[in-house]
Amino acid sequence: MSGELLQLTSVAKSFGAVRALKGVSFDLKAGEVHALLGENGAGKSTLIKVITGAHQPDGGSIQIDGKDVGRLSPASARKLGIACIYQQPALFPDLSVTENIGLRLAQAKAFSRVNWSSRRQQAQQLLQRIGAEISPDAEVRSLSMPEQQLVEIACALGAGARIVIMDEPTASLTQKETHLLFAVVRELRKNGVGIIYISHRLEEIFQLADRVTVLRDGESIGTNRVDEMNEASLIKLMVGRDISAIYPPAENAAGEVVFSLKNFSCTHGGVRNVSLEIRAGEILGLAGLVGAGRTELARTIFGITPADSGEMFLNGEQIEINSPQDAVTRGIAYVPEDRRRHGVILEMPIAQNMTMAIHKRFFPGTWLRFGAEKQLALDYIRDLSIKAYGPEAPGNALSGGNQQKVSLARWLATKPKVLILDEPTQGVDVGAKSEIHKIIRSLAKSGLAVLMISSDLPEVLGMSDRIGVMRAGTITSTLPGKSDAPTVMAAALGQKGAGA
Amino acid sequence: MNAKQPTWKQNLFRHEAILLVVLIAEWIFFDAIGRNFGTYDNSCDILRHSCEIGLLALAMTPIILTGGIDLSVGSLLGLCAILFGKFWRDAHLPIPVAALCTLGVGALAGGLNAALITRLRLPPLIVTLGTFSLFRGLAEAITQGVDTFTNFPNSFLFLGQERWLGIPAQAPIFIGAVIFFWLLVHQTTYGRTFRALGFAPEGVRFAGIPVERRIAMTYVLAGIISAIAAIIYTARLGQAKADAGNGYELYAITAVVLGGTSIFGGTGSVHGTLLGVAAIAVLQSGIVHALQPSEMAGMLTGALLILALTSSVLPKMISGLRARKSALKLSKPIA
Amino acid sequence: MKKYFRELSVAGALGILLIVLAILAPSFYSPQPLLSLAARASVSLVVALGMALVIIAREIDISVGSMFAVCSVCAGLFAAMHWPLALVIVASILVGAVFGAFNGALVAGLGLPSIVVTLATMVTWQEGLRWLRQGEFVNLPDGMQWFGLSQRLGQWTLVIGSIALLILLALAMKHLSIGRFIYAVGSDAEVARLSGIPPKFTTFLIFVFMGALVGLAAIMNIVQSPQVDPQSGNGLELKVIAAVVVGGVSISGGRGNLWGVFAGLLLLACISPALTHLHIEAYWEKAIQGVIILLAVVAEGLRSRKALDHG
Amino acid sequence: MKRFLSYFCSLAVAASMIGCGKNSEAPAAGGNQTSNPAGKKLTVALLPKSKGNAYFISCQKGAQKAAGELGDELIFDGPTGTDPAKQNEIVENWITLGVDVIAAACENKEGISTALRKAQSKGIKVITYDADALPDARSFFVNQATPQGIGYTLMDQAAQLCSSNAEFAIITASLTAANQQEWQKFIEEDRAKNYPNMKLVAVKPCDDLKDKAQSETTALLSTYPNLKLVMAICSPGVPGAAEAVKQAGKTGQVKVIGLGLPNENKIYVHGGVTQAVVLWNTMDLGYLTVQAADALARGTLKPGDTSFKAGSQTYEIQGDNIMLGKPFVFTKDNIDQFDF
Repeated sequence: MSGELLQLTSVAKSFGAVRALKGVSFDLKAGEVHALLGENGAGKSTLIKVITGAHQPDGGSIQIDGKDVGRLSPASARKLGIACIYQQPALFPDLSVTENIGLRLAQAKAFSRVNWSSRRQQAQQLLQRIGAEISPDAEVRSLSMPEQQLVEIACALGAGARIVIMDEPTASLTQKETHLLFAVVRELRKNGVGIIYISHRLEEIFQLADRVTVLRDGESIGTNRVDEMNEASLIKLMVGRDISAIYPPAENAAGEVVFSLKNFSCTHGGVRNVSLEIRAGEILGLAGLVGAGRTELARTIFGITPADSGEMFLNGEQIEINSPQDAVTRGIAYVPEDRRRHGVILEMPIAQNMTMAIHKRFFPGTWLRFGAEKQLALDYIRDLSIKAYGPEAPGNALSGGNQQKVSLARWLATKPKVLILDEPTQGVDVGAKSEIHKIIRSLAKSGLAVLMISSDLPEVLGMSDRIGVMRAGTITSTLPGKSDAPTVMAAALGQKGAGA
Repeated sequence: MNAKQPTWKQNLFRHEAILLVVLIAEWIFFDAIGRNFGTYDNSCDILRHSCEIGLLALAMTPIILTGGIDLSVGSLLGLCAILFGKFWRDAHLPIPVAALCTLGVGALAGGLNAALITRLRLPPLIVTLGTFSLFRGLAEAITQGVDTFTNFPNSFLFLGQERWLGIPAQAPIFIGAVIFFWLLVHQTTYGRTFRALGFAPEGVRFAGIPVERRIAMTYVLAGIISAIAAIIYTARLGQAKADAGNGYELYAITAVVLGGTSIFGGTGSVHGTLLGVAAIAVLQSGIVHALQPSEMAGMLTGALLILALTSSVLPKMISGLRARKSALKLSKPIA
Repeated sequence: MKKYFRELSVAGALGILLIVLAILAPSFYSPQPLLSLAARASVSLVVALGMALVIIAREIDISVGSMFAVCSVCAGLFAAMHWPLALVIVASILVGAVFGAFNGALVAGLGLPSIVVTLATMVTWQEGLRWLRQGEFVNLPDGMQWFGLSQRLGQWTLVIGSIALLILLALAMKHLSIGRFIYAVGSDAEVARLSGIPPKFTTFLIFVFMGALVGLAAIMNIVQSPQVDPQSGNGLELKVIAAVVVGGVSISGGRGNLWGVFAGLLLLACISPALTHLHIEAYWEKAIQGVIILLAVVAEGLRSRKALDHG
Repeated sequence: MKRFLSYFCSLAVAASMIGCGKNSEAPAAGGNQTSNPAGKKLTVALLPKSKGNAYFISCQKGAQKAAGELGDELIFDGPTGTDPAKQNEIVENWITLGVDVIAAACENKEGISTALRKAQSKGIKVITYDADALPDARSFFVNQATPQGIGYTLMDQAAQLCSSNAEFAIITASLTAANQQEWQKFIEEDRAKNYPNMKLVAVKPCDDLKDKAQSETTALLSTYPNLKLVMAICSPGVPGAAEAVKQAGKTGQVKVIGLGLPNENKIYVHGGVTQAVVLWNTMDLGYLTVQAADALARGTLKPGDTSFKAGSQTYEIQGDNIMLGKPFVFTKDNIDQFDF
């Protein structure tokens, strides 16, 4: 167990105009858990993709066992014993669990024979080892998100990897599954495997990790032994300033109730009788783990998966929403979580993206008004200080933060009464992040009712006037905006009485 | 910053420019070696001959823009042609009424495609492959193959065979369709939605736009246009038979793709399609005037198609590499 | 059961058709004609198998008809030059493979959409062949028909051969990793790349294989008569694509299996003779085919939609 | 920018399609040349029903011969696809191209006639061969055999070959082919008149594909066990049907006759599978057609003539039909004398 298992020196990577990694150095010893910490968009995922060979770095070197490996391809990375559990499971939806595991573990030799029985056994064992009750024959598309996560973990285990990367593996796991996972991780460590562990849950890092490296803004802020650190110091490292400082002050302009739900459910959407109220000028933060049903709730409100029971009120009047069209006409706006797939149409100019939701109103008789559109775009580019070379710029020429602003602009253009934000700052660099926060706050000031979903705990705490915590498809508790992290997290994890 | 020009538009521009050059080159070439090619008469013939396929290609453009495809237009042309004949001869309807009924049939047939594709979320390729057989089959079943409709009144044949104000009588309809589709695709929110659908159907749904209705619209339109094409076709040939429009769907798709519309949807243009149609039509006529066997036309069309595709890929590859390099240099102003 | 719903439903439809025939037109089951029918069907089966792989890998090849014609004529000419039978067979397969490789290179190499590429090659080969051969029949030497065997034996060879190929491929798809690669690439090419499977290589390989199979099918076709009709292969592409789709292979890749394709092909191959035996006029054939295709996909559509609604 | 471009493109296309080119001289050209005295080199355009069809290839051979003797320029081109409108397009192209004579074998009587009339109005002489157009659309029809002649010959052959109450089936090119339908009409007429007890059990299309003809026949044979004869009235159909009969092991029991080329059928005729192939000498047909076309354009062949001398042979003219002679029946004994 001597020396570095993995050694990265000043690795750089850019996407178009965005510089995801600005020369990061990082090392991993055999038999240690090295936590990688950083806000969304700090460059963690990119770093991982570089290590797994999914991305080719633009600069820097990668050494394994002190040997320079040059350009890594996914295949060669696997041969070198690198396995990764991605945030979104990278599995074949059409194939069975056994096959997925098999394909991942077998060497890519085109004409070798597939031994199904052994593959099946192997799959079974691996799944048992992490205590997952999944049939090896199930088609992956039929599995839930956390189940797919577990399959991923099983793959990594089976690969007998010497370097295992876990990108927020517990994000969508239940407590039981999480504990099993920790056991697995510890076992791996015992066997001299090096583990790169990425998580937003500081408590996990203190339970599990030996060392922690903090990334910020594509740069490594420093590596420390975990036992020399505490939450506060870590957070300080992560965000570079004290939390309270970076969020615009929340003055509760408690207007009258604009929007409210009563026993609002969408069974196959996974939303169970939710009740909530949002006042004019108020930001209601929605905390909870991934898979707690927050996005599902938003989509149900917005009419993508229409509700099957419960009531919805807008300005006191009961309304029904069966499609996004209804929502838009009612003045409900939804800035979706998956910016690249739902928020912005990357190939189209940002001007066209901004008017996408107001075709009816903005283009009377469906005739396009290019001049007016350009003007509108220019206004938003100015107001939201979007960094782009013009209304003509296609979405994919913008950085994540600016894409998010475009997506925001699209919905501001609809002059909404209720604004639903789903992970508004996910994958956004720190600069743009605080700008977006300011925008949200000023919108609230202007009398909008804002519902803000976020997995980024500091954000929820910093922005919200009130915090709703969701678990298993319903709002379990509503806390005041000034609550502290442990309380919220406890509520999210469903630990009774913790903190509060 | 050298990312100043959006590349997708760049390619579009490039492609249509290239195609225009090709077209002009064809024209000059055949005018040089072909007998009486560049004459006004011949130009009119080229226009007349490309009307039906031109119409189908126009209708196909929005469909392909949305990332769909319609293999049934040719068969539908056949079905509409013979039904038009039946309405006129057997149901004794006056020509205009018969024509209207035919349009109705076209719309219905298009609606069938649309319903299967949007309601049941079936892949357009398969659905229209099925209706491709179905429509042709119905046409043959109704006429039992033998029945041929002919002896249409001259007033009607005028539409297909005579000149009006010096241009082929069917040209105004075609030009009308061109204008309609150009405005639809390039000047209205519909066209914009079609593109968006081609790029990211989910994204469009999240923008509160009725996706199904828009998609359905393109197929119904295609149905109606096929019906119009069927009527013009009947007028041009002076007969309606179950084999009308055999294989037209492939000509139309070829023209659209040659015109620079991506088969995956999103990018493309009506004027591109128009250029595509023209390039093929000129080629076919030119080959005959150059006294070359007409097989040549087919082979050259195929070759042209492959060239067009590759020419649209290579610049992307290059610009991709360039972007990668430039990113390193110009990151300062961004961060 | 649920997993193979589609395959079974097609097989069921085929079964019903066969039963109807057994009751209304037992003459359908007279052995010799049935064998001839099988021998003819085995040709399209071979092509359909290739097409199935192509479609499972989320591509499509509509140039098979033209390739088929080209291979037939080439093989015919080679045979007419009195090349030994084995050599002719190999040559035909090679010719097919080369044409397939051309498609493959454009699709996998340059990343062009397969439907357009093969549309272009389809037209080009077709017209080229007609231009060169003027549709002239190629007369084959005596040794060629039925591989020089007796007719009965020859036909059995074809049928058994194609079935053997079916079984082999089905096994390969299940038990060779390349087979799983094909499913993987069709299911999600990017994930395939991440798990170290070479998508481009796989795609290329499939097109080459498709071509080779077409070459083989061409041989299997020309040995059934003493002359080669250069028109043969017209419309083959639609025939096999229809069979593959009816057989339950998803046009969006990743799903379906060869047994379903087998059932689908038999179903479509039986329609035309069935119509004859049931004394139904020929002009209904196309319409009935269309309806069958639509029914097949609609069934699938309704089912997947139900699944979808159940979350 | 982009919008400007699109306007530009649309305009350019419109322009290039309307053709800013020179003014039409095509019809004039056609007109002048036809009025020219003999001795001038003429352009004869020969239109087959479809390309890649052995039948018309052999016609072309004959046509070539004639053109060579007359010193005319011969254009031979036709539709390559299944699109019935193609013939019209080619003819219309020839009109602007300025040919002197068009000789057409018509796929669609009414369809093609519109184009041929147009040609005549532009002063281009038109004759038809193989399959006629509407009478007003051409000056002469080179009649290799009237549909009646063909129909009756086939039916009589059939009757000779099997008993007076036999069942027989027909293989056609396609359900939509005009001339095939006409032949069937006369076959049926002859049957009704002279062989009322013979029974036509089925008509199957083979899409002009030998393979399909083969499988259709196979099905027919098992469906109608006491089928006595298969009559294939399209050239790929005959060998196809014959092969099927041979494979069904019914050689001799089930007779095969049809319209086809000697070369494609020799094996079967010798093998005793095919009893008779009815056809005319296609080379002569091509030869006569071009001769007649040339003469018509030079004015040496005028309506009202009762005979026409082509090369060494003289052909009878009935009305506006130049008769090639009776359809020819190829059998074991004579088939080897022909090579086309």
